[in-house]
Amino acid sequence: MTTGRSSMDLRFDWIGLLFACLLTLFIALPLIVVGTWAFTEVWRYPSVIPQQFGLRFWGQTLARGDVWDALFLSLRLTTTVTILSAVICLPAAYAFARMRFPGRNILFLSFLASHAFPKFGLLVAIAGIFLQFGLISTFWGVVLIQLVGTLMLMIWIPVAAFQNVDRRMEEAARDAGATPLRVFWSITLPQAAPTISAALLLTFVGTFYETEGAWLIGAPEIRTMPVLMISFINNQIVVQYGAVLSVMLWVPSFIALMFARRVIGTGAFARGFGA
Amino acid sequence: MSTETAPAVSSRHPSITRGSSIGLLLVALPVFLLAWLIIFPIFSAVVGTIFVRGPDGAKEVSLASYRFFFTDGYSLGNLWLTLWTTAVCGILLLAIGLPIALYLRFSQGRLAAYVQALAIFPMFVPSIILAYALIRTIGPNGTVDLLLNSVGLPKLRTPYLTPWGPVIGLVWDNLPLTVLMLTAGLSSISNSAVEAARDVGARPFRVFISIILPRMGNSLLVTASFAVLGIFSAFTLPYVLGSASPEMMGPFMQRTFADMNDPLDAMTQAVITFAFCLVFGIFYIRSIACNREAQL
Amino acid sequence: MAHLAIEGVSKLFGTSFAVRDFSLEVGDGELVCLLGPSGSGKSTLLRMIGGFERPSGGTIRIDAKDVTTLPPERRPTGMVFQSHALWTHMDVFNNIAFGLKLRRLPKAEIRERVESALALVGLADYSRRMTTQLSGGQQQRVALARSLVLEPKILLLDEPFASLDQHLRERLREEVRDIQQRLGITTLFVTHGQDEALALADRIVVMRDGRTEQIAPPSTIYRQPQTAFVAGFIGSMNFVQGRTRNGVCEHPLFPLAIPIEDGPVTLAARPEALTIRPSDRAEAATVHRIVDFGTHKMVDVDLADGTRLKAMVAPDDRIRAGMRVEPRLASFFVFRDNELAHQSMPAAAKAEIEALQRV
Amino acid sequence: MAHLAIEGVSKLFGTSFAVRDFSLEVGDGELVCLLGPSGSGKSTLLRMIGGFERPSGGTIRIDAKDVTTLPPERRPTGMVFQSHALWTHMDVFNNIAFGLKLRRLPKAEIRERVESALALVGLADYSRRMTTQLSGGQQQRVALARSLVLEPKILLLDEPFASLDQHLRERLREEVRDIQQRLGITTLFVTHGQDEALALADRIVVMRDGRTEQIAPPSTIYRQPQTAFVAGFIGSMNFVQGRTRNGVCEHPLFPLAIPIEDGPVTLAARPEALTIRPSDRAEAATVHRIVDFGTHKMVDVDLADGTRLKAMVAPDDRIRAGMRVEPRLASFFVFRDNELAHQSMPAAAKAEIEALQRV
Amino acid sequence: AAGTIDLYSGSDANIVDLWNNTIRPAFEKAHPGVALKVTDAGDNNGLRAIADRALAALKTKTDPQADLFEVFDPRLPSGGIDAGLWVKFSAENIEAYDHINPLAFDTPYSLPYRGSQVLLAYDTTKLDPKDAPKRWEQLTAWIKANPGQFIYNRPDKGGSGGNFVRRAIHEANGRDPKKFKIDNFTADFATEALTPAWKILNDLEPALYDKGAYTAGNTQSIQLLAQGVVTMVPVWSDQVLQAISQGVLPETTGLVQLTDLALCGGFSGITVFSNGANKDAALKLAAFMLTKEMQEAIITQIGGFPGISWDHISDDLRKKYADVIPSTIPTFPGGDWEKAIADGWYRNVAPGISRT
Ligand SMILES: Nc1ncnc2c1ncn2[C@@H]1O[C@H](COP(=O)(O)OP(=O)(O)OP(=O)(O)O)[C@@H](O)[C@H]1O
Ligand SMILES: Nc1ncnc2c1ncn2[C@@H]1O[C@H](COP(=O)(O)OP(=O)(O)OP(=O)(O)O)[C@@H](O)[C@H]1O
Ligand SMILES: [Mg+2]
Ligand SMILES: [Mg+2]
Repeated sequence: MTTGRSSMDLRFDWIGLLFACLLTLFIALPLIVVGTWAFTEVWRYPSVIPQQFGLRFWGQTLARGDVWDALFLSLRLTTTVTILSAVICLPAAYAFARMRFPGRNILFLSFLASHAFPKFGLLVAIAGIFLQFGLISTFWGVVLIQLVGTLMLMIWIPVAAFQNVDRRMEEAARDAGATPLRVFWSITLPQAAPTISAALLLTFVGTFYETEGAWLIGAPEIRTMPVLMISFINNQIVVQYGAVLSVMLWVPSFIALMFARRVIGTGAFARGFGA
Repeated sequence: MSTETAPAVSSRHPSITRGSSIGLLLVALPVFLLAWLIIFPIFSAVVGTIFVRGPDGAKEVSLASYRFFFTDGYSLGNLWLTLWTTAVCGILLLAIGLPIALYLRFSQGRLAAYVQALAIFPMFVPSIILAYALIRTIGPNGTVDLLLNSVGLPKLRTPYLTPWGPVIGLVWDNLPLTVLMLTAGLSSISNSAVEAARDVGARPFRVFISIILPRMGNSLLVTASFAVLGIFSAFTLPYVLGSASPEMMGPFMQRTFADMNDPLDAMTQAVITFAFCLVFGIFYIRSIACNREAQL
Repeated sequence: MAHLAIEGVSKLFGTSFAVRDFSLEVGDGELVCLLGPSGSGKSTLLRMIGGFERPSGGTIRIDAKDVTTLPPERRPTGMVFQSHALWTHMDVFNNIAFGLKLRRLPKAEIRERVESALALVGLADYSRRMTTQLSGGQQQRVALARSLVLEPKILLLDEPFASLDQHLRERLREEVRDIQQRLGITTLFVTHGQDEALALADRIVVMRDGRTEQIAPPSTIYRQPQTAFVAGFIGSMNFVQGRTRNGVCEHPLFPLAIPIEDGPVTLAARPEALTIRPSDRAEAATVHRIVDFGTHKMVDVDLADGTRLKAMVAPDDRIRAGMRVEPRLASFFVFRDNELAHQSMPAAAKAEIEALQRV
Repeated sequence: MAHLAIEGVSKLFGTSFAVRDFSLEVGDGELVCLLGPSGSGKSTLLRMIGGFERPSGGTIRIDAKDVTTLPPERRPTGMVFQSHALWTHMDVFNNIAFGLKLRRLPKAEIRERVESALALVGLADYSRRMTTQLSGGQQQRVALARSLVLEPKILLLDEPFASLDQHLRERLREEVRDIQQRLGITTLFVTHGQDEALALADRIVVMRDGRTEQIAPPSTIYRQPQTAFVAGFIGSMNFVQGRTRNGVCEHPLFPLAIPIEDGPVTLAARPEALTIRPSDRAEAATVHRIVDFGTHKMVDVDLADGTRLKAMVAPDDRIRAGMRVEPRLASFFVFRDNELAHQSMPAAAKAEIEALQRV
Repeated sequence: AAGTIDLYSGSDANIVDLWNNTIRPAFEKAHPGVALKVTDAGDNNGLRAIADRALAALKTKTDPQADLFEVFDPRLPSGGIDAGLWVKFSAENIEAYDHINPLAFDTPYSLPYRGSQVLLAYDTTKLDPKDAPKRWEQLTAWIKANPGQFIYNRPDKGGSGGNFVRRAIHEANGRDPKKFKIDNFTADFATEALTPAWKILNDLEPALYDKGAYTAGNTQSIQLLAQGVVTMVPVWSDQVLQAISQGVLPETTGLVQLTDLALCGGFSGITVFSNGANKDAALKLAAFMLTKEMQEAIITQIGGFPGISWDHISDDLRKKYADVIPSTIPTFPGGDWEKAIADGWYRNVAPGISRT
């Protein structure tokens, strides 16, 4: 640890360099390997670089209509889930953070259950429920199941964020004539924005890569990108399909990440988290 | 919101009850979803493992499946491995995540941005891809071996198919969440608290031990609980990277459920897993609840 | 411009009263200062008037209308918070414009009013700054502008100048006073600084433990404190413990005539009412230190029994540390059990002061 | 107890200088106050001395040892932060004891020293409280005790009394002064309050935009400001713009003899040096307002051209708002281009003041 | 959806391609008005989830949105058969039912329509083809002589390892495949028959890769071979051929079958949901799969072997493939045996690891 920016201007950031190197080794190496596989046709031991590069698998992957369908479906689905989740969870989080009502703590904590019970035990029961409502293999069925999965994250993290918003700011806004709703919209929400964006990001990514619920409820009509990926990868001797698909997804992820970082700012990315 | 800060008068003002009904209204939808799609199935699962259909077809209360689990050395071995993996991963995650979070908290610049981006990026890698990448990287004759081989060094013993395989994978996978949450926790420690400590003569390490760590207690717990929840019933990474036996609860449950076709035992295992997760969850619950009481 | 009536208001937090049976009437355009030690309930009272806390008892009326249970947004009050409470996600302009936008004023008018409010607080060029880029003093001024721009009927200020430097403080204090008088806004002002209270207020309310000790115009508070607490709290005051017997104080240095019943008394005198002259008496006091404030010097005098007194002398006085001196009280108060028991000034002087107090 | 030498220190933030080519020597046991408007670089300077910022240029020496690049924990300095910076996870005792524990003192000694430090700041019974249960003023005193208990060679105080009420402030101010003198700690003290600076300092450094305007003892600063900025910043000062021609000021009300070259000048006079008397002259000024401070009254006078002047009068003066008056300057300064060009006081008086200034 | 058969496959890409590129056009041509939608379920867990869903749908009498599984074990999910989840095949509802290879029958709820065998694949650069083991003792001797060069996968996670384990069971029981029947399972018999096999496998363990590691599936084994980590692994014939053709395995990969008793093969059977919206069409599809045309496509396109007896295959094909695909691939019954083997292996073989 350094005492902050003070010691940065003269000394080189050796610690940063160390971290950068170690993380490059630990995090980036597997990524590079995957990236390389995506452009590889033959790569066998003991060659350090692939014996044969090629775009054959890109051609094969990108030429498949279902890949693109699945990608756009996934994006549509994930966006819907994230927005819905925000719409129903943020007010709830605000209520948990700022209001008193009977059973508040118990209700708040019960969201833990959605992450603590192994999923396979739940999904079948949920499928049974969905069947009665004709939600199987429909867009909204998948939305609903994934929505349930986002509840804990989308409530717990924003609760912390709302609790960190200075009450006086809200009071000042009411003093200026804003109704409670307007205060929430114009003051509380923007103040909590950094943490909430982190929660949104986690929700978005988590939902995007969710497979079990999407498969069980969505099959056969709703095939999301990761479900497709799983079927490409599982028991598939050619790892390149999976590699191609993930590399394809990294590029937008990375841009999104960098963009988010700029918008949200350093550190603020994760403020809150109940921590 | 003036009304919530005035507990002393809560009984006397009708608007308080109005406030609380608004609160209930706001949380109604998510709570309903939760109760309908999570809590209810969990209850029926738990009930299903206790009220079992006896040989004569009648339902009876039986804890036999639990008794079996806790007397079966093989099941216990799997549970033990899961606990071990979870503990090791938790410790490793904190040991790796904490320095990174500290670094990110106290510095800025290009290098910090790079470190942060790297630390967060695994979020965008699904575990199945990760499992393959790790086999190719640290697996036998993987990239690490290739690189060592090309500079004439002996191969390293690979963690693939040993208990360390899942550990590496899970640490990799959970690092972003850990770093994010720890950074969040650190942001509550003011610069001047650190500076004041250095002023009275504490070296950086001592500052960490005496000033930062005690204030991090909560966020460490929270981070650990979150990670533990994720790791305890992880499936893909332990399955692909881990040893055949003992296996972690995730693959074990799946195998019992799907391959052994034994839903009762599988549910029992799930309930036991749930119970262990709840124990960790309770730490989280307690720390959150304390926080919340302090703030209200 | 409004009339504020607070009647028997109390506020319980848990089991302890933050404000207890408080009553006050504030007339149209009046500026009342709340003074009191930390924790005496000043902020709580203000927050109840603003609608942020609900009184446990009593009523608050604005222009004869009972507002006790109205939410803040429906009260004609404007509050400047102790901790500025600026909205950090908006720039200065939008902070000030927020309330105007809520009122759906036309854009041009909003711009104009914000700019004049900014000019008023001396931040004309700052409208595009983010609030986090402002120094503490600038933030406080923005908070003030934010309230003023809405032209509230009642302005509530909770230590608005706490984080400012003395100059700015004095300047703003005068500006607030000018604005307040020009707009005729009824104003309640909480402060820690007695100077501020003395300089600003039409009347001062001295609070202690949630109750009022005295409500009076500044010069009355200064010259006729009704309790020892008020005497000590407003301005500098020297206290000497003694006893009276037969109408005479028994203190060796201050054998004053005090026409009250026998018993323990507390003599109180302002530094400017304490004169000192060199002396060789055995009981004489010693000069501990002299501090030069430019306009005057403050002399710390230690009595034989350890009591330290402050005397104000002219800046060209030749007194020096270590000198033996004899203090004398030109005018003084006598308190017994916190209540004023006697005052040395003749009644004539008192009347004269009252005539003077508001010019 | 140490000698501090700051030589040509600068600090760049981005492209702007927070401190620029600053030099200062502070002798053993001296107490120097840094005064200056917000943003003038006072905190930055203090932080560089404490080791929390690294100077962009220049050197800092403590007892002839170059400490410019040492980390804070290896400097013999103790700092009290603007924002107390108490460790909220420790109780009061442990906050104060932390530094002693680092020095591996025996338990009994730690206890003893912490207790005496607490007694020093008047919090003897608070050692087991958590810091969050303290009021702002108490927190500040704990922060002070935390620094003092280590007996630093150099004590750095960054507006330690900003959040206190006036009484406590005055009391603590004197206590700090006493402790500082008793222990002989070399002290740098940042403050917003000139009163504080005048009351405390052996010397005052007036800063502006990262540079020094004047370094001098308080009475010199007050009575012989070297620049118009210092004159205006320390104490109250009236400024009147005018021109000299042939050694005489052309202002209608102040036709003073000013023996300098022709050109624009700024006349400056303290309120106590401004006397007013009723007048019927056409150019006469109007009394705008009178504020009673108990010890004196402050009269605001508006000149015909709109300039507002302040005059200090005795509390029993009968002047009233609206009266027509004629102001006169008993003593004054003349500035041109921010530099002192002339001073009305005779040189003899000057010498006398210097003799007086430290008693 | 109505008029479209929803078929799910958990098999590998080559099988899915066969269904999409060959079977679907042919079927839709033969049965105008019926469409087929092939959905890749990824793996068995994917199918299992859909089967659970269908069982739930059965209870609530709703549409499971699934008609047919390309390969599935109808014993899953438990209670499914009792509840009537699966269509029971018989000569009544399947035209060429009597053509089915008798060895292939497992349960009447699955319709075997293709088979494949397990071979040993090895790296010819490390093991000369003429030294390749042809008999079980040779194989075990070779494994022991070359420690760390052999690996097989967990028996429940893929047939290549599973059939290697079954070959060991055959070995321990006098190399007599007939000894094990679907209906002669008893716990005692299983203990008696399997225990010596566990001993054989435990014996091998120290000589396996990493002193006894087991991969998580067929593919992982092939990958280890491709990486040059091990020299020999058991593989599915169709999978290894595909791997070679796609360049995953080098041209230098050799294949060998044991001659004393071949490694077991396996038959894959279609299952049809009784509550599917297109049950009748699905049965037509199932029957269609037993036609000569489709069976021959299986032989020619994926290198599998037919579900019907070779007698019903055209002569020239039979002759052409006679060498490649011995007609005497032994099989091992499923049912309770399957569970007993998997569980027994996990409990007896896998934990015997004493690796450092
Ligand atoms: N929300 C609250 N809950 C419980 N007690 C409170 C609350 N707000 C204030 N108090 C208590 O009420 C009393 C009065 O507090 P208040 O803030 O009104 O004092 P104040 O006069 O404004 O003090 P200061 O000058 O320090 O701002 C204090 O004892 C305080 O601890
Ligand atoms: N870390 C920093 N990064 C960039 N600019 C800074 C930083 N710290 C201070 N500054 C700038 O340096 C200048 C001096 O700041 P400093 O805090 O020293 O002022 P100050 O005299 O202590 O003011 P105040 O009386 O308000 O505390 C200001 O303009 C400030 O904006
Ligand atoms: Mg207050
Ligand atoms: Mg500062």
